[in-house]
Amino acid sequence: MTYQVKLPVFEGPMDLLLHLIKENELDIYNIPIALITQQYLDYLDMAGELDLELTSEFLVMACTLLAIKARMLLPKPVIETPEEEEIDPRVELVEKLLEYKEYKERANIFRELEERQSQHFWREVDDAKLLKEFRPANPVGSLSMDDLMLVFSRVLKNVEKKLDFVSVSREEITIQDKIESILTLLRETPKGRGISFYKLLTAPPISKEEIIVTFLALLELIKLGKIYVKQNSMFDDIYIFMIQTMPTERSENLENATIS
Amino acid sequence: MPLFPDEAKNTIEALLFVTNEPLTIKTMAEILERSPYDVEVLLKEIKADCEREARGFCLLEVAGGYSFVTRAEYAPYIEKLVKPRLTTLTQAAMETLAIVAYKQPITRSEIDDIRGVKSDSALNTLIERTLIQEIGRKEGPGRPIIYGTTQDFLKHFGLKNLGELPSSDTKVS
Amino acid sequence: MPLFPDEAKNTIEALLFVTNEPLTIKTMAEILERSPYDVEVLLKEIKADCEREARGFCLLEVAGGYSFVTRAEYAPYIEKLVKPRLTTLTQAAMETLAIVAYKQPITRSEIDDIRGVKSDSALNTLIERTLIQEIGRKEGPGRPIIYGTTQDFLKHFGLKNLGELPSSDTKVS
Repeated sequence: MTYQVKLPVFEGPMDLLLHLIKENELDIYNIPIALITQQYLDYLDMAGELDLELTSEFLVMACTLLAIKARMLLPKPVIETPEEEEIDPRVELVEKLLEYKEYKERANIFRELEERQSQHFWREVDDAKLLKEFRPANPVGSLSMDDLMLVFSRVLKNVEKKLDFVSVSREEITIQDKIESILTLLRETPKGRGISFYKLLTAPPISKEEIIVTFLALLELIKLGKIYVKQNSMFDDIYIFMIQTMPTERSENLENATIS
Repeated sequence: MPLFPDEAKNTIEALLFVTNEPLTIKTMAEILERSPYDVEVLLKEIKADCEREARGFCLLEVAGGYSFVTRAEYAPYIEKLVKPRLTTLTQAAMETLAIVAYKQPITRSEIDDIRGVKSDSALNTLIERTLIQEIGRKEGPGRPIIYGTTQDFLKHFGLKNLGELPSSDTKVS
Repeated sequence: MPLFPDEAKNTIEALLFVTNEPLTIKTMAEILERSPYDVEVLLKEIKADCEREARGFCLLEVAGGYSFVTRAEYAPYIEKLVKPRLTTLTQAAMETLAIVAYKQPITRSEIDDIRGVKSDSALNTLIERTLIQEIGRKEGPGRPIIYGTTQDFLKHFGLKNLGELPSSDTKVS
């Protein structure tokens, strides 16, 4: 029997971030981005190990955090005029977190109001009884046969929609799948040639979620030491190369390299 | 822990207020955890209160139980309030009527399945409006009641017979 | 011919008895053929009567009107009689509802943006529970649907009107 690890479930990336800020007793206006990013990624890892389904928004936020972290690590540009203050890369995120926090708190007040109101019961009104007493001259009002047919078509459409909803499940691409497909692509690429980062991310039909998953798969492959990337100059396309681990392949690769 | 008499009386009032169905002494005694005799005494008090204060409603002993009903003298005012509601069909009633019209003969649970919600109250108002009626029972387990439309239904929609129902894929101009 | 004050008061009681939608002062004034001011005075008296006599139900000012509802202290007994109330809203639905309530009119993507996640299923739940509704379309590219809260929303949370929305430091008594 496997033992169960209790991992809190969050409504979304903002909910998770607010939880981490609260747990670490951090100042929301001065978030230590490196620490938060690390803890955030740790949570995603744990969730992944537990097979918790995380929406793609969690991955988008991971990228945002990494981007902010990178911008904070960059050397500060020389400020040309003293009035021109540098904008803290965290500002946008903090503002969004504060706004979300406000609504989360209001949701809690609504929950209390709901609880209080649920103690009061409305009287059940039975129109069938009132109809016995006050019989209208025309029991169908202004309803025509055509209205009735439209209502019926709509009801039938709703039934079909519900059925569709049940049978169609969304296809999720996992990072693991993407890793496999990148490795396959690399294996099919002639030795010594890399694949274009730009092409990998723009090959149609690719969704926002898939771009993010691709990006994270690449990061993972670099971490695992399976690939390396090369860029000739700034803003140039980036090329991805497989790191050959089999000794024979390595020598082959070297040979190719010397020939070319 | 049993309630004090005044609280018990108010609880009975609350129970009678909230439901439209007559409540039996037995039901009320069980909910209040008091004897049926106690409940009967309290009901007499509630009845006396309503008479003395001439409220807008009174306690009526009807078949099998007690029920709050509005006083007859206020019926003209109540009619003014509920008339607009009674002359128009609710969304639920419209949907139910449409389903019965096109799918008859049909059982209550088949209607519920199509609508995805319970249709009891919509069915009852349609029967009360004499637009649908019970037309028999289905063979099989439970022998559920089957419903169909009435002559009044045809009359109010200006149809000679059910064959004149427009087909649901006919374009309406 | 206008009614005597006591009769008018009882008539209002009777009207409040036959509907479960909050009644506006305007509607009651029209039915009774009295001034809105008179109706307001009588409603205050009814409210005082209910409080003083500690009846089973009380007068609640909610969703732009008035309604009789059972008193909170009798809820445990009423729950034994009527079917359990609807399940409470999920955290996602409650957050979405809070955003719609304060930011209405608002589009789906504006809600997604604040929550940082897709809110489709939360929105659908809220529409099914008739707590929010489509109130139109926004001008501009794509003309997205805009959402707002309903009367049922005010009823569900016991609010008189949208001006009464709690601020984030409100304490619920």
